[in-house]
Amino acid sequence: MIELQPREIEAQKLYEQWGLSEAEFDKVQELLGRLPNFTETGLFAAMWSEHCAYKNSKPLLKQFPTTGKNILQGPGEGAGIIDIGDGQAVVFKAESHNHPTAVEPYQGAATGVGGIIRDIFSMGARPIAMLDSLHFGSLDDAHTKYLIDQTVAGIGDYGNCIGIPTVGGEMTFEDVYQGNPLMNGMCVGLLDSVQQQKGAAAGAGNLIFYVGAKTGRDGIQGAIFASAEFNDEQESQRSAVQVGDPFAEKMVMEACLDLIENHADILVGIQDMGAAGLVSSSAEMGAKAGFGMDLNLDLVPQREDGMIPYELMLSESQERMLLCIKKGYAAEVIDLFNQYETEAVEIGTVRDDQQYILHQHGEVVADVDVKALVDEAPVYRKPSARPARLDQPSAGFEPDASKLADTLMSVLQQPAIASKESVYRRYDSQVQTNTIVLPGSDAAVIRVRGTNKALAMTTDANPRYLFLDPHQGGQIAVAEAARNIVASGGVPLGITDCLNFGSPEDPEVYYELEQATKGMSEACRQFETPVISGNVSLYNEFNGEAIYPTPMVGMVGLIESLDYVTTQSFKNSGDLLYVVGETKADFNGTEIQKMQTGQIEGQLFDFDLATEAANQQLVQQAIRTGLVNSVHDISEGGLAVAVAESTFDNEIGAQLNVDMPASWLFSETQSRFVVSVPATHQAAFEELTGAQAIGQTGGDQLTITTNDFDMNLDVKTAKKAWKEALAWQMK
Amino acid sequence: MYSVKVYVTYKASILDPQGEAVKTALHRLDFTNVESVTQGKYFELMIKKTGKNIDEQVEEMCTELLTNTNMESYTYEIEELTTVEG
Amino acid sequence: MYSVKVYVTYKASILDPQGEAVKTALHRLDFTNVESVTQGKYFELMIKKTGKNIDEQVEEMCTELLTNTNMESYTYEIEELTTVEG
Amino acid sequence: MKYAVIRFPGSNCDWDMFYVLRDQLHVEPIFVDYRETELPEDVAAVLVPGGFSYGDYLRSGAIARFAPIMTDVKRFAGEGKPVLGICNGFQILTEARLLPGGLRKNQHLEFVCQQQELFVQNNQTAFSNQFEQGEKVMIPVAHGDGNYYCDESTLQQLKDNHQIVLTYSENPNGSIDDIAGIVNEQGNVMGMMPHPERASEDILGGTDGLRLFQSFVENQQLQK
Ligand SMILES: Nc1ncnc2c1ncn2[C@@H]1O[C@H](COP(=O)(O)OP(=O)(O)O)[C@@H](O)[C@H]1O
Ligand SMILES: [Mg+2]
Repeated sequence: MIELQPREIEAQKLYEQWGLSEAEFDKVQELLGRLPNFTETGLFAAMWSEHCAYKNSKPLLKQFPTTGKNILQGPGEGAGIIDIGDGQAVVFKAESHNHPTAVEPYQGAATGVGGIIRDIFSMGARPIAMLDSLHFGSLDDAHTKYLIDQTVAGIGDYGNCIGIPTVGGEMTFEDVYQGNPLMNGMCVGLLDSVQQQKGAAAGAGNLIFYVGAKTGRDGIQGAIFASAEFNDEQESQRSAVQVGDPFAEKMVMEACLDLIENHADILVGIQDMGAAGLVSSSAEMGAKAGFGMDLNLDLVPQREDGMIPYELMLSESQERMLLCIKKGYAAEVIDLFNQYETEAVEIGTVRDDQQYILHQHGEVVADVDVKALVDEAPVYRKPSARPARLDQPSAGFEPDASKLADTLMSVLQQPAIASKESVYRRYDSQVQTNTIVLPGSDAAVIRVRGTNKALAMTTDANPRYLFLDPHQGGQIAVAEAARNIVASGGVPLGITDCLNFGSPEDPEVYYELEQATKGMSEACRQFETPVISGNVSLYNEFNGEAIYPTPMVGMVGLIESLDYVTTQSFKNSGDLLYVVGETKADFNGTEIQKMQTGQIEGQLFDFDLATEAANQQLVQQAIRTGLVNSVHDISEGGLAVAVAESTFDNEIGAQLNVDMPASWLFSETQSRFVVSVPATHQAAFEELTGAQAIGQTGGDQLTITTNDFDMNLDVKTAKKAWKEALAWQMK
Repeated sequence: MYSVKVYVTYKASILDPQGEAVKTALHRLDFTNVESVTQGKYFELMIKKTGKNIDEQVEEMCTELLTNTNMESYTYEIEELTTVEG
Repeated sequence: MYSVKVYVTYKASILDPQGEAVKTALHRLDFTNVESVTQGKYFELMIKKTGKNIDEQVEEMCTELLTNTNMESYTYEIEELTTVEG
Repeated sequence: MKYAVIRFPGSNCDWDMFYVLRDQLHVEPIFVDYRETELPEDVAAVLVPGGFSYGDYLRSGAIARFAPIMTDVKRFAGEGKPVLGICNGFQILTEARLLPGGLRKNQHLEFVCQQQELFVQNNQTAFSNQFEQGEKVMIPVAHGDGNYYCDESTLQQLKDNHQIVLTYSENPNGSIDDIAGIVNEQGNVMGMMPHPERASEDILGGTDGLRLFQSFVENQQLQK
C-alpha cells in the first residue's frame, strides 16, 4: 500500500474510495485546520462510516425508547444492561456480520460470533447464551446450500469451542437474500451489577493496554466495506478474510473476567476491538472520558512485517481487547494475562488534553482531536419516498384448503416452517448446564443458577410482513418476540436489534427504515421493552436489488419462578384446547400465500398493539396461576401449524372442531396463542380468558373439523415429514 | 491412472491458529528450534485417465472445491502411474 | 535452516469420512474419473539447525505430537535451505 | 476426600462438573490446574472434563496430554484409583494412552448435540454399578470428534475383558461397534463421549448421568 501525500489524496480523491464524500473531506480539513495525511484520512473514513458513526440511522434510532426503571445501561456501550433483581443483571446485544458471511461464510459467521461475545464480556458479564438470525436465498440453489452449511458450521464451531451454548434463533429463505444473506448473532450475559464496566479511558498518565491476538492485515476496511453495496465485481477483491480463533478468545475472555472480578481497582476501562479495530476502540474510549491519548504503534503486537499505521489502526484482526489501566500497575496486568497464556502489551498512555496522537518509528503519524474523530461525524436525514408496492389493493388471496391434510403436510415441509433441528443440533445448546428449555420451543430458557429465576430469549422478524408494510411489520417483529417470551412464562424486559436494510441513499429504502423503526418504537413502548443495544447494517443490496427490510429483534424476558416455565408441547391426553385471540381471514404475506402463489403481495392484514398486549396479559396470568399445561404462539403457518407442532414432542394427538372455513387454519392473524388446559382448570381458564374450548388432546392422530373441510393426520407421519424436511432440502 | 497430491495452506497474511497451536506445543516439548509451523490440508487423489487434460482438471478441482481461494492457496503434483490399468 | 514438510493421513484400513465426502462432491461436479480421495493434514515447518540430528527430531515430532500412531501414519521431507542464516 | 477436576486451557465443562459434584453429589470438588505437577494428596478420583483443550486445532486432546499434571494423573491411574474422562476428557485419555484406541471426526462430519439413548453393557465397573445390566439410559452427547476407533485385536480385547461399558442405541457418529464409553483393562479408568454432568438434574431433562457419578462416589465412601 502506497501512502499518498496530503495533496495527492485531495487531488486524486482517494477519500472517496474509502467512503468519505467531498463535503465530509472538507469538514475534516476544517476540523483539523489543514489537510489530513494518509493515516488521518483513513482514521476519519473509518470512524465516520455508517458502521461506526450511524450517520444515516442516528436520527431514526432516536425514536427508540431506551430507558426504564430496570435499565442500568442503554445503547452506547458494548452492550445494554437490565437489572433482574438479587444484585444481578442481564446484558445483551446483537450484531450483524452479513458481508463477511456472504464472502466467506464459515469464518464470517465464526468471527461474527466472536465479536458479539467480546461485547458482552467487555461489560464484565459472563456470556451465558448465543442466538442467531439467519436469512438466506431459496433452497433450490447450490451456492445457497453451501452458504447455509458453512454459516451454521462457523456459528457452531465458535460457540461450541468457547463453551457458550447456542440456544435459539430463526431462519428464513427468500430469493432477495440470495446475493446478500444475513447473519445476525446475539449474545446474552449475566452480570453482578457491581462489576459493570464502561469503555472509557480517563485520567492523564494512565496506561493503554493491548491484549489478545496479534494484528495482521485482516479485515482492513471492514467497517467501510460494511457500509457499501455489494456486486459481482467486488466479490474477488476482498481484503484479507478474518479467521476466528475461539481458543484465543476463550483465554482472553477468562483473563478479562478475572481482571474485572478480582482487580477492579486497577481497571479504568475496557473495550473490545470490533469494527475499525484499534482506532475505533481507542478513540471511543478516549472521547467518552474526554481525554486524548498517545499510542506507540511500534509496540502493537504484529503478525506481519512492514505494516503501515493505516493498516495497524484499521485492521480487524479478531480476539483483541483494549484496556485502560491505572498507572503503576503494568506488571500486575501482564502477569494476569500470562496466567491465561495471553499477551498484554502497554502501547500508550492517556493524555490530559483531547489530542489523539499516533507515533511510529519515532515520528508522529497522526495528530487529531479525538472528539472530531468520534463525535463530529455528520448526520444525515435522507430523502424518503413511499414505495408504490405498499399501496396494492388488499384484494384477497384465498388459500385453497380443499385437500386440508395435504395442504397442512405441505406447509409443514416448507423450509421456513420445518423443524430447524438439523441446524441447531450442530450447536452445543447445553454447555454450562443451565439450558432448561432447549431449542425447539417458542423461546429458549436459561436458569439463573442459585436462584429460582430463569431468562427466556428469542430472536424474531418476519421480513415478508415488513415488505408489505414496514410500519406494522416493525410493530409485529417486537410483538412476536414478546409473544414468544410470554408463551414461555416470561415477562419481556427489553430488546436488542439489528437493522438490516438496503441502501439509505435509496429514498424507498430510507422510507422503509423510517417506518420500521417507528413501528418498533411504538411496540417497545407498548410492551415496556426499551431498546438497550443494537446494530445497523445498511447497504444490503446485491446488483442493485435490496433485501426485504429485516429488523431482527432479540428479546430477553425474566421468568420470575421456575414454576412458570412453559413449553409448547402437549403434556397430557384429555387436556382442553383453546385459542386465545381472534382469528380472521388474514392471508397476505403468509406462508400459505407464498406456497400457493409463489408471491408475497397485497395489503398486509391489520394489527393492533393494544389487543396484542391484552392477549399476552391473559396468557401471562394463566401461566402464573398454574392453569395451563402448554402454550404456543401462533405465527407462520397459522393455527394448523401451531397445533401440529404442539403434538410432536410427546406424540400426543388432538381433536379440534373449529367454527371457521378450513382455509382460516392457515391465516396468520397476530396476537394468538394455542393453549392446553387440564380439565380441572376449565372453569377458571374460561373465566379468565373468556375463551371457548375448541377441542382436546389425546390419541395419536391430529383431527380437525371445520365448516367446510375436515382432516385427519397421523402425528408420527406428520412429525417425521416436518422434522426431516429441511435436511432433505439441503441435500 | 494418475496419482495426484494437493497441498492447501492459508495464504501468508491469514491467521493460522492451528499452526500457532502446534508451534507452541512443539516449543513446550523442547523443540525450541522450530521457527514456524503452518498447518494445512493434504489430499491424495487417484484419477482415471480420460480424454480431458489432467492439469486442467486438477486445477479446476482445486479452485472449485479443494481450496477456498478467498484465503487459501494450493500446490499440487501429478504423477502418471505406469501400471497397466484394470 | 531446514524446511520440513509432514503429511499425515489415516492408516489405509481406516475409513476416511472427509476423503469420502470430497470424492462425492467431486463426482457431483462431474469429475467422475476420480477413483479415490484421501484427506489428511499437511504441515510446513521451518526448523533451525542445531547440534541435534534433524531426522531424529522430525521423527520424534511426528510420533509424539503430529500423529496419533494408533490411527494415523505419516511421511515427511526434509530440505536443507542453503541461504545464509541470519 | 476431594474430587479433582483437571482444567486445561480451553476446558469449558469444568464448572458443569464442579457443580454436579458439589450440589448434586455433595462431595468436595477441587480444580487442579494443568500446570501443576502433583495432584493434591487426598484425592478420591480424577475427572477430566469436556470442552476444547487448546482449541483442539491439531487433534482433540493431542496437546493436552503433554500438560505437566498428566504425569501425576498417570501415576494416580496406575495405582488403580478412578479416573473419568468425559468427551474431550475421553479424547485426552486416549491420546495419553491411558485408554486404547482414538476418536475420529464424526462420520457425517458435523458436530452433534442431542439427547442420546445408551445401553449399559457392563454394570460391574466402578462407573456403572448403579445401573442394571442392559439398562437403557438417556445421556446427551455434544461432540464433533466422537467416532471411536480401535483395531481388530484391540476390539476383541475390549470385548473379552468386558471393557465396553456403554454403547449407543442409535449410533450418532460412526463409532466402531457403537461404542460410547470404555474402561481400561483394570477397570479404573473410564472414557465416554456422552455428558453425564448434563443429565444430573431433573430440570435439565434427567438424572441417569448422576447415577454414573454415584457409582464411584459411593464406592469411595464404602472404602473409607
Ligand atoms: N438458526 C437457528 N439457530 C438455532 N435455533 C433455531 C434457528 N432457527 C430456529 N431455531 C429454533 O427453532 C424453534 C422454532 O423457530 P421459529 O419457527 O423461528 O419459532 P417462532 O416462530 O416461535 O419464533 C425455536 O426454538 C428456535 O429457537
Ligand atoms: Mg413461537
